Amino acid sequence: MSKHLLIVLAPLFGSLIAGLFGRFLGNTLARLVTIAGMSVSALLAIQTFFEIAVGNGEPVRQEIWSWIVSGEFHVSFGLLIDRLTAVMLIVVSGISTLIHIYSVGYMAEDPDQPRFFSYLSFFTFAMLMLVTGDSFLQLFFGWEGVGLASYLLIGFWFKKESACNAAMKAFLVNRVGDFGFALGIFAIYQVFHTLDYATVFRMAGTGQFAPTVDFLFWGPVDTITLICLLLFVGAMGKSAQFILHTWLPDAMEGPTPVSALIHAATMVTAGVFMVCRASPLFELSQTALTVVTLVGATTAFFAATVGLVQNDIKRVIAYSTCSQLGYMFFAAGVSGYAAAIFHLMTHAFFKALLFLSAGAVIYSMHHEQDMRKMGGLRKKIPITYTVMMLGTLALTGFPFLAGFYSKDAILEAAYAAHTPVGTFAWVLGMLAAILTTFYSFRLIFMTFHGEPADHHSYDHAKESPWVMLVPLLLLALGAVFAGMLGAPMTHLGWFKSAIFLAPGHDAMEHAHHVSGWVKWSPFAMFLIGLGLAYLLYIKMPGLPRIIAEHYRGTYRFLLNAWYFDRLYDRLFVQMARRIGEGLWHAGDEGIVDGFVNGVASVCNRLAQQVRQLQTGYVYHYAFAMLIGVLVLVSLYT
Amino acid sequence: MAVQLPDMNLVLLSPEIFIALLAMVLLLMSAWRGKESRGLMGTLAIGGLLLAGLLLAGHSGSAPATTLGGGFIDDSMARFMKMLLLVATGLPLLMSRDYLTQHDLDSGEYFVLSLFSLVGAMTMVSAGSFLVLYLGLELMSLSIYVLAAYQRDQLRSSEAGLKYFILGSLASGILLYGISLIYGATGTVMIAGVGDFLKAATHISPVLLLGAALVVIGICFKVAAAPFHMWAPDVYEGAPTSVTAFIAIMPKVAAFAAFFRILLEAFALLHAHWGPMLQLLAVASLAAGAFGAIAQSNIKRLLAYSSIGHVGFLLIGLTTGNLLGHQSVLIYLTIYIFMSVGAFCLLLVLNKGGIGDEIQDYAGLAKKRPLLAFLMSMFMFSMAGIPPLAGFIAKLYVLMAAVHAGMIGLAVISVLFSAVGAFYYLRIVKIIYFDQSEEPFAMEVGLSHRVVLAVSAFVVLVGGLFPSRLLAWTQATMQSFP
Amino acid sequence: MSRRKRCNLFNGNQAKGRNKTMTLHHYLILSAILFTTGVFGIFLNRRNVIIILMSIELILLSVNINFVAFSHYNNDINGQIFTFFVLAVAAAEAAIGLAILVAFFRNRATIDVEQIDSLKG
Amino acid sequence: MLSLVTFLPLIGALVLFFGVKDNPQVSRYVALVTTLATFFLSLRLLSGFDTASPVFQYLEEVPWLPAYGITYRMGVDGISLPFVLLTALLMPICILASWQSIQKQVKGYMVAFLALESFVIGVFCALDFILFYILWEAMLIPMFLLIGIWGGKNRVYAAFKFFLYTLAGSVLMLIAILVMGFKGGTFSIPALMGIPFAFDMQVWLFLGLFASFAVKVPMWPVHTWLPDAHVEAPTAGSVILAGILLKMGAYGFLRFSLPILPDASRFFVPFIFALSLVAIIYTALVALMQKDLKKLIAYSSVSHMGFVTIGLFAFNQQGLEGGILQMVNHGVVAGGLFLLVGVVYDRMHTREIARFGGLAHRMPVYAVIFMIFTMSSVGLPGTNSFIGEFLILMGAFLASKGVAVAAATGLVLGAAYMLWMFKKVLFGVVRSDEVAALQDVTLREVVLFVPLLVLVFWIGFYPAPFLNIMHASVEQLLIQANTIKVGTATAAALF
Repeated sequence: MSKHLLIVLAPLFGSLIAGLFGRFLGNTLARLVTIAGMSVSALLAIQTFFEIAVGNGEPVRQEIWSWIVSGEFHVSFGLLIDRLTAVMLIVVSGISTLIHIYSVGYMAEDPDQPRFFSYLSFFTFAMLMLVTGDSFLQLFFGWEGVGLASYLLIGFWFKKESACNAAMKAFLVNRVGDFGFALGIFAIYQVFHTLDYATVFRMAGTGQFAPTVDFLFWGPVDTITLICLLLFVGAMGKSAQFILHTWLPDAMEGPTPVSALIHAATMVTAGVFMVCRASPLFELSQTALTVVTLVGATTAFFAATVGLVQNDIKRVIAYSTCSQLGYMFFAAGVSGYAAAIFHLMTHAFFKALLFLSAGAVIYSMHHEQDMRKMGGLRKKIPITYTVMMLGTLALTGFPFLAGFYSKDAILEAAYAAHTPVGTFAWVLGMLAAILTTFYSFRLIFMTFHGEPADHHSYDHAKESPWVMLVPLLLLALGAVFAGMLGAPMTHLGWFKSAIFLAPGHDAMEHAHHVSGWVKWSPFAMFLIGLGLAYLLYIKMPGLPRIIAEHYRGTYRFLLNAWYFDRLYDRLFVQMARRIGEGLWHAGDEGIVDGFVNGVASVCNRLAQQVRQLQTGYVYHYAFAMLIGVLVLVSLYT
Repeated sequence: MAVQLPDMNLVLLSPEIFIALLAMVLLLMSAWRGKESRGLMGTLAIGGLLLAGLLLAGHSGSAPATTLGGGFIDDSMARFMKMLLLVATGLPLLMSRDYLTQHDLDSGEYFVLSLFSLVGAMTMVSAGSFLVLYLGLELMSLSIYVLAAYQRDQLRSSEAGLKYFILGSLASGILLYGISLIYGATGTVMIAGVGDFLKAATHISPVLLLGAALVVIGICFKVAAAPFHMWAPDVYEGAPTSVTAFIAIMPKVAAFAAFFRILLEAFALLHAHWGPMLQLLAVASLAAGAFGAIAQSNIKRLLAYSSIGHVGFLLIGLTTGNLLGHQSVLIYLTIYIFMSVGAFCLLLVLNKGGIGDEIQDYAGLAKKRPLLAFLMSMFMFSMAGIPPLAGFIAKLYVLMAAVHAGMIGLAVISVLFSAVGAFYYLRIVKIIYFDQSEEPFAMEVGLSHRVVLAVSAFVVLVGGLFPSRLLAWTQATMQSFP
Repeated sequence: MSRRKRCNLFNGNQAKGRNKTMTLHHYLILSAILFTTGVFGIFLNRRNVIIILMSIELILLSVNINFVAFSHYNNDINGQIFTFFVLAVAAAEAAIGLAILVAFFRNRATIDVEQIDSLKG
Repeated sequence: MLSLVTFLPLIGALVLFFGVKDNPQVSRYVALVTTLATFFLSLRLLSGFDTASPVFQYLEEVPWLPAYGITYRMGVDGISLPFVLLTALLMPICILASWQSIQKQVKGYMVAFLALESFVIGVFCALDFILFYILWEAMLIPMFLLIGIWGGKNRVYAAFKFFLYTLAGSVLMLIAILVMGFKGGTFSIPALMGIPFAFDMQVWLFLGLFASFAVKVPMWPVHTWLPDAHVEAPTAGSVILAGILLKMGAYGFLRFSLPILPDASRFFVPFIFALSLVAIIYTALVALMQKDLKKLIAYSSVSHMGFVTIGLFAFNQQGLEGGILQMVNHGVVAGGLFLLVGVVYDRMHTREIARFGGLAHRMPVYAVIFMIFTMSSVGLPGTNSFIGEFLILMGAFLASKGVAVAAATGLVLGAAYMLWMFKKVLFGVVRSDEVAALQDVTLREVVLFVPLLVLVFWIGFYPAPFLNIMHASVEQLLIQANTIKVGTATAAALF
């Protein structure tokens, strides 16, 4: 088994051992096995990263075995590790390993630990499959695999009704996305007769495809646009973009390490990864890129506004994730794939850090998540406070921390795109940056500053064990230095063949040469946001309530996340149930069975009539005979 | 004017003569020896039937021959039908002995009447002239009327006999009127003569058509084709069960033989007229059989309607006008005999255990007597035409013939009715298998019943799986007819 | 010879000069009337089974008239032979009918047609 | 060889019926040994099967009925072999599943099951149309008894509905078969494939066959017998119904409609697509609202079979192979799900979803197995159903994008009702004492699931062995199905 294959499979082995034999192994062994698997994977991933990304190694291509063969349709399981994958590998394996370790502490009291670690390792396996795949179908395989893991982990505490519902919602909303993704795959096959990345991209690059295809009632549409948009629907689902975002905040029902790993650092970024991976296609369709930009920018802004008013500590971070994913998408949309991946990486570190810190807060508050019941915690849990502050600063773009580099790169790229949508994205991105800083510091202030709201839990709050703090510190290192170290990524051509740029799509190149005010304006936004947050939550803590009451409508609109959940509930859930009920009772039982049973009852009625005709009187019988004679004679003689 | 004696080849007549003599001997025995020879008479009757079968088999394979001036025909069809008739008389007699003893009916006249009706039926089968046909028919019918009313102390039995008699006489009258018109139109009472007349005729008079229609109707009454079926449920229900078994099968064989004689020998050229007429009757019978049976709670009535439905299929086979169709009639009749005999035999077996004719009384049979339940459901599934039982082969051949003749619409109608009909057969199976009851079903199955059940079950099973012998035999029979 | 006659017969164009004598038509019509009467007797009569038996006899007799008439006009003896057989059968039929009726009467103590209704449905 | 596989169970049934006193334990073992022997024999069938050849193999011909060349003609190709194997595999599982849940009239039950197995295998092997019909119908009898005797509360209604529904469909097929036989001059299925029927004749014949196959599949709107039959049948009966009997309808399309009546089949593609789409979406919505566990799975079967029919009528290799594979998959998965329902039904004697909840606490192993089958049912990659559904949708997409789009919504809806059910049954807190008293699956029960689970993942990750069996035959079928036997110019005139 090759080293590269082991990166992917080591977590799977860990998962299987912990999952199948967890009951015999016990908690400790199960933890050890999975962490060992993860460590192997992470170490190998780092080595691979150095080979391919730092060194100048050739991309690894390896076919493992033929998966589906039917006619001329042929798909294999394979490995493709180029620089894009290498970055993802290190993010996925690295963060996952840290989170495994963190979970040892966080989940220490849970009775079902083997299951938890098994799921977590399984997730990592699926995510690695996703990023190492060499065909769209393997991407889909990993895509659905992480979806399953996400479902299982959100619903890990399956006693909680809300957790189960959230898990279901996550799965279903993702299914909607996958619906598009699957159609995209079919379209790719129809156009290119293969799902292999290399072949598809080569053919796309050389124009070996029909320029238009007929699709439903739209008639002929541009082939590549169609494919890209369908794929993007999948990305929207997985990455919780506007319209398909509703599952992500609910997904916070899962244990916090899950939120950190899946719903912040890795899985939700799969959509971004996919768009970047498919850049040779996306680059060919201006329409698709425009859509990506618009959706990304909208999400960045929308999620940030909702994040302003949330009170659940994890929800705030969840909306923040959603918003940051929006950034990544519009970066990709303006052809700033490198910036998107860069931000993906830095975001993975600081967002995982934020979640895990939040987890530490929750842990210290005995599973209390409502920020209104916190306050003043900085004295009780200083280490957590410190790392969380670092994470927040990284997120909000404090100079020279991770987010500063990556977010700036994105905003600069959007500005430098010099297209209407680019500018639109830039404006929204700027606004979202203010909001980001505001809600991030709101979180910090409400949690760690001010007066304790609940003295009982405050008194019992205590710092987390070292097994949790060490991963936090390591991630904090990442949050601080990932930006500086990763900055070269944004240079043109760093990704080599992994990312394709169409001629003229040179936003990234221009981004390095934008004027100074553009470079520093994000920092200005940071200051505005910080100032506002300080004003509202430190200086005048009563003001937010007054504002909320004054603008009750707006407040509720934001608090309910623009009423998307309610709308979907009405529009889809209730509707489907009502239609289902109607079809069942009216359709199946009423019409179809009504017909069937109706035939039966008609037969019965006829039978009764035949019975009544049989009166028992001879003269009636004779009369019937006579009628018969007359009819037959008159008809046939 | 020299008196010319008609030719008389008594060899051809030997089975009929033998049975007639046997019947008379038995009549004398019952008159003189009375009660002490009851068991002997039954044995004699059945043994005689076996002997008659041997006599019949003795000249099987010979070329068709006529005697009595063409009034009596011995051909392959006649021999086949007579075989069936012997079976259709012998098996009911065999299985009814216990029943007769139990109900104190086993006076010798029972056997005498059975044998006389058999002679009548055999005469009908071989009839070369309308006169012989009529005489055979009356001999058969009159004996059966009496048999139906044989349980003299039972109102139902005598009512059944009376109804059967009245309606049967009406039917005979219609038949006879038809014969007289045919005679008037053609100037002959010979069946072959009518055929010759038609071959030569340039113009077909309405009187002849009317006569033909009336004759067909008269025979339709005997097979209980709707709308001339109304007597059947009442008579089946009222007559003693052993007689019902007999009525259900024997006259049908004879009547279909008569159909063959009349329709294929005399009126072959009028197929365009009687074909549609019989098709209409077939559909009516299928409908009456299917719908009539659904609401029944008495198994004998139900079987009556079921037989009406079977007649519908038989009529379809008859109307196809091709060899396959005629062959299918023979196949159907053969299989029908064994299915019916099997079912009625089970009725008799259960009757011995005090189980009445109400279907609901059979509830829980499967638990107590699984083999009996299995046989009953086998016969029911076979009647419903579910493969791999013989009933399916019977229907299959009729349908094949219908399709072959291009009567696809009729075929579709018939299978739909058979699907409706499947419902009531299933209901019996349901009661036997699904319903619960405390009934002990503690009766013993006598040897004769075992034999009859074994034979009919064998035919129903083997006839469904390996029917080739039967098919070949019927094909050979109909190939040389007419 | 007989063939010509038959043709005339059913074409209904008997010589016009002989319409005072009895023709085949008269016999046939008589027979038809008797037959119809018999048939109607069976199901219009709601009282007495004996009347039904008589109706049946009427039907058979009407047939006999037919046979004899045809026999004469066809110049063929078979019809008359047939008649004798029908007569014999009619006698047997009447005997059996009456016997069954007696058995029924013993059980039901009536021969009212409307009372023969224990079997139905 | 083929006859041995086919009739070995029947021989077992006869031995059991006549040779064994009414001893439950002996009956069980006789049945188990017979079905296992059949299974191993069928594996020998597989080992000797030449996957490269599209022709029928293991041919057996014995003259049977003299007229019209009706022959006892048996043979398998790459299309029928998977079903023979599936049947042979599911049967011992069913016998084991009934080991304890059937306590009354055990002997009769086993006899019915063995007879059923013979008839079903026979249906898949028959190469004579009349023989096919006989076995097709014969199968109704044991199934009727299985539902009616060993079924639930409303078993009589369900048994009658099942029987009469199916019978009404199949008698029309009989007429079509006869017409086909006479027009074609033979009842031999391979020979009929070469006979060009006139177009309007093809249309009528297609409709005749359709009446029977559609009921069996079941396609909307003639599917309503299925929920009733499933709900009332004993566990093993449901497994056989879902796992095998439903496949017979789709197999009929494959074996007869497509190759013998290609022009009519192509003509009816939009019609079939429409019905299938309605089935997928309609029944998925109905399944969402079900309160009875078995009913839900029954409706899901209808929905899944909608995919299969779409695949079959996509007229390309992906669709066809996906359809065939999906039939096998559905047999495995629906069979597994019904067995799972049976496990809790044996313990709680209820199938009402609302009475469960929190089973995962009490039965963790059960929960894992349940989850695997649920995930396979929703078509998660890595499980068998994914391969089938993916190929089907791929085929559908190549044939008609609109159909693929509409059918793909079924994936979303399918996930919705399956997950909803999964959540209601396994998740949540333990609310009742009944659930609290539950024991996890026993070793015998685990043994039932192991072969199915192996198949789920085997096909999911490495479907090549399964697809290889069918490649050659499907290619041949495609050639036949795409042959234009007669012009379709008369189509307009017909309607």
